[in-house]
Amino acid sequence: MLEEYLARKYRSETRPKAQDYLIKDKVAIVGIGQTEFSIDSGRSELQMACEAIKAAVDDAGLKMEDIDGIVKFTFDFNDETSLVNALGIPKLKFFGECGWGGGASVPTILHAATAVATGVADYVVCFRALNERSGRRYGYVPGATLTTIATNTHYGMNFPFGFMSPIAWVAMFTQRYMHEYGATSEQLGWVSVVLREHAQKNPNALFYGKPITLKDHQESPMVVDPLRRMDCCVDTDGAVAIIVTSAERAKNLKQKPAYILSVASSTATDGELMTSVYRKKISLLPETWYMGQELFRVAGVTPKDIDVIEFYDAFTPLIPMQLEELGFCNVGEGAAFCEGGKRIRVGGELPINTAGGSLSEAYIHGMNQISEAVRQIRGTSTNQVKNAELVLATSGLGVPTGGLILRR
Amino acid sequence: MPTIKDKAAIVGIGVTDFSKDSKRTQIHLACECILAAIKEAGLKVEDIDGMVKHTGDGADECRILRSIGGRNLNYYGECRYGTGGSSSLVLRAVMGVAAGVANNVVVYWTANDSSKRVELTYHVGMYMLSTSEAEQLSFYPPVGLITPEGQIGLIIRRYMHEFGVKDNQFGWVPVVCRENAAKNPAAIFYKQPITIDDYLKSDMIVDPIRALDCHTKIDGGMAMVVTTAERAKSLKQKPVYIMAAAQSAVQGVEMMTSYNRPVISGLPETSNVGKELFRVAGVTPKDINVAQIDDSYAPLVPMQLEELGFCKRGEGPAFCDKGSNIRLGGKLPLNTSGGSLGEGYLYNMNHIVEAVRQMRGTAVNQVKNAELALVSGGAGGPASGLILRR
Amino acid sequence: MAVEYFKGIPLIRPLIDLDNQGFWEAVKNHKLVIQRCKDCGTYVHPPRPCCPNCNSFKKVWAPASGKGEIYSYVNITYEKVGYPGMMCPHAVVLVELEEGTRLITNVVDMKPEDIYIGMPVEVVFEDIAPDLTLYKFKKSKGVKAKKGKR
Amino acid sequence: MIPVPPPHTMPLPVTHFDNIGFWQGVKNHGLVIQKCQGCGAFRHPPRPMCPKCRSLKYEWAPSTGKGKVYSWVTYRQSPHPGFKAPYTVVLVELEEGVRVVSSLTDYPPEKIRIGMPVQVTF
Repeated sequence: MLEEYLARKYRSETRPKAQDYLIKDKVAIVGIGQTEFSIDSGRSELQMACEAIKAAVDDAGLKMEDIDGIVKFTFDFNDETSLVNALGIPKLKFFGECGWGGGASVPTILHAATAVATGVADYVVCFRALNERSGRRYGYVPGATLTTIATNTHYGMNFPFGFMSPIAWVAMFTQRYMHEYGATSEQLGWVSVVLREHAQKNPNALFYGKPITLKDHQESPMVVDPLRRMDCCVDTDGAVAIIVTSAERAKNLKQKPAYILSVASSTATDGELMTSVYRKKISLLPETWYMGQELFRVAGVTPKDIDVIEFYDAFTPLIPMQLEELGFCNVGEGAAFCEGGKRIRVGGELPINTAGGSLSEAYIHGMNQISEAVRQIRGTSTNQVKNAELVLATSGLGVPTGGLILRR
Repeated sequence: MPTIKDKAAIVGIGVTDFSKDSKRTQIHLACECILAAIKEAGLKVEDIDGMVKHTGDGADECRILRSIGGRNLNYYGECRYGTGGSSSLVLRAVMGVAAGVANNVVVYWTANDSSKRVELTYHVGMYMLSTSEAEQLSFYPPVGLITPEGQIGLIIRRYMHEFGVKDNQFGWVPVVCRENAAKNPAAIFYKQPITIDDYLKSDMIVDPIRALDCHTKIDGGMAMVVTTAERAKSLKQKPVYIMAAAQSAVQGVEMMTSYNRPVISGLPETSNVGKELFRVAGVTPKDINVAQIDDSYAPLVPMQLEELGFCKRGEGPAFCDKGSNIRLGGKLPLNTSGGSLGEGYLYNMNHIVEAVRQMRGTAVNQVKNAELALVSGGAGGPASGLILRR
Repeated sequence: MAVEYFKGIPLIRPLIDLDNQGFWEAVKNHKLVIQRCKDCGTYVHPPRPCCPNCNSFKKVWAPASGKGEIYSYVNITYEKVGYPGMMCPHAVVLVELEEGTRLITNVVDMKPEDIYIGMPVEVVFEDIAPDLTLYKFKKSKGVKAKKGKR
Repeated sequence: MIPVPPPHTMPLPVTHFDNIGFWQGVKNHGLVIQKCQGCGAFRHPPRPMCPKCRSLKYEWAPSTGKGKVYSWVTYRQSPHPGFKAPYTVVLVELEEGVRVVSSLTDYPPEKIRIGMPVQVTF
């Protein structure tokens, strides 16, 4: 099945008809909320979630009683029952989760949007709350020790060889990407530099007040060769919540709505959690290509129409690879596209990650990219792109992924 | 107002054998039942563009896709909460096809609960607990409240106290379920009916819960294919339309341990699911011909019948008494395949599949001219349900 | 240079189930096998219940030549991203076998900086504990491996 | 779903940020209940936010320790090596209005009834 992807032949005729896609222009994001981003929140993940959701509800001008749906990351420790009880939500009509780590950020919006578009729920909250940096987990089993058996059979083929962290998994296909297309560490460095530059305008960013140069990137230590420390996002304590409702209801709410032009998700053949090493070709992101084809097909726009992109950027190589898969440049040209930073910074032809992204703002598993996309549409970003009309956001890579196009 | 009413249909079902030891992995069970469901529907593997699963299911959609050789999925999601999850998964599938995001969504559930050949999922790694799991482990096991029988027992005791129910009044539910299972060759208790005396003689595990009040853990897998009502017409099987699907969680909810709300003797989630189902479907409890009710613990069945509006509060045990209302030929035949008490415990998934068979007219214990079937799951926690029609 | 393991820290073990136990049993006997569909002959790794090509559930454990080439590799230089029981730096390589399937593995008798994509390698077995054998790869002196049917 | 903890003679409570105050109270032989500083409502089990007024401020208020049996079960078969069957688990409604799950000590299980007054011991 991968041949179809390698030939870049999308079988649109097998997809549901575009006019049957009920989400386009019918659903909007009306509230965003977040906690501060830090390296030690000093409180529980449940409290972080409550604070962010409360902030989003206030931002939308709603009452907690209005909320009747929750979509969460499977990886999030806060489950719906705890949130209902802690937040005092009277009742939920829709709840569920999206799997695959950071790949879940945009899919939470997709599932919330399908719920709203089909009349299953009215106001749905999507959120991510984590204490990834301080490791202040909510609960642990007393006396439990680290398991020494790989937790499932697939990991069982990787862990015994010390191949057990996301950075190593991403480095494995980055090595191949650099080998096949001649991408260099300096080119990846420019991604890091530009995003850090963007974070200087965002007081909420973890790296606010700490700009870097390409030299800093090149001198930062190798973590997993070929990736350096400054190729990696920064583990963060924080939470972000987003409220989705119908376009109709959105009109009467407090904020200018960010309408959903399209939202899509996709897996691809032979996919695994960042360890899809058994595919015919591993230097590509087929999930992102499939998702992009679907995203632009139902939106009825092309990559040329996009004004700003908020990429999921856990590691620098993921940005050039996404630029290629989504059709912003040709395959193998993504790294050159980013070189020098001129084209991807605010003021350039395609500004990306205007708040600093996961590399420089905070790593809330992609939810902060979505809230920044909403701010760009509202025109309230601290690093505003003038007249931004269409903003694209993506979710975790190398896993089943998602994409979202918002419009004013 | 947008609605999901009649927008989607179940067009294929696939089932593995039910056993005490499958001698297969969960992913194996998943591949088997999913391929069977796809084939039954008259579809091909590459037609599948959506999958929804239970969060705790060790067989994940990516590994299944790698095994069966699918293309890509454009819609995938998860839900947790045991029996309350099963109809939630169908709701998720309905949303996906109704919103035009996917064509054909597979809903599946596998379990190796009996043989304990259970596989961990990606997220259940190093003893990390979700907030509600941590909450439960904080307050209940340290005082000896360890098993779900005990946890739900506190709720059942209160129900008995408030409505004057005696502990031998729940016995007719297991008797009828085993009666149905005795005629179902796929059931774990095939040809093993019980009498009310067997029930009364069965061990009290956790007073007031008897051994025969409890479901039986099994190994097995089940899958179904959900597609649009439009596409369903041209497929191989007679479509079973999903009139309504709903889920609910209400303030104060915990899995089996919702002890801190004003009244604990009821099932407010089931009540809300019922209201939503009947509102969306535009029918009343009187119109339902056959019901598949969550019977993980027998006393929860009369409670659900009350909350769903089949009888008044407190009258559930009387409704089930002697079994005449709830057996085949009665007013509301229940759990016609045997349910969790007779067929086996597959988290209410078998209840949904049985409801589909009833609507197709192919059940082993077929209710004559059944036109509407109701499924209720998740009693004692977040709940969900379905109304299916021919 | 092979991977060195710290004494006192438990080794991390594979999770063996009914789908992959034939593979790990062979490894224990110092043999490398690949799951192969009995009906259509497709090689499949990692092991899974059915064939992605023809959906047959019948399969055999086909002996592998053990030869292949390095398809990609990383060097774990920062100890916190590796397993605490394994000494850093060490390389993790992705080997493409002659049969066309790939394996995540470690290398022996070579420095991380000498590894390159396309390097011909062959399998060796290392009994790192009485009850744990792992497959690893060393530089092969033979001709460059050819790609098989995938 | 819940990962199985390694065997202990007794299952220990899982403590975390939001309930540590409760278990510290118990350790000092005092029963404390989470009380919202915004609206004064009591709540249990402990959670970070008040479901009534959504305030994040709370205190650990001492409970009188008095209440009534709201519901009960008796384990006739032991589910855990740390507990010898038969034993009784009670759901107690405290005077403050919240309910806690506890064990019943020094009382024959056959005489227990709903509504019976009880008092906390440690």
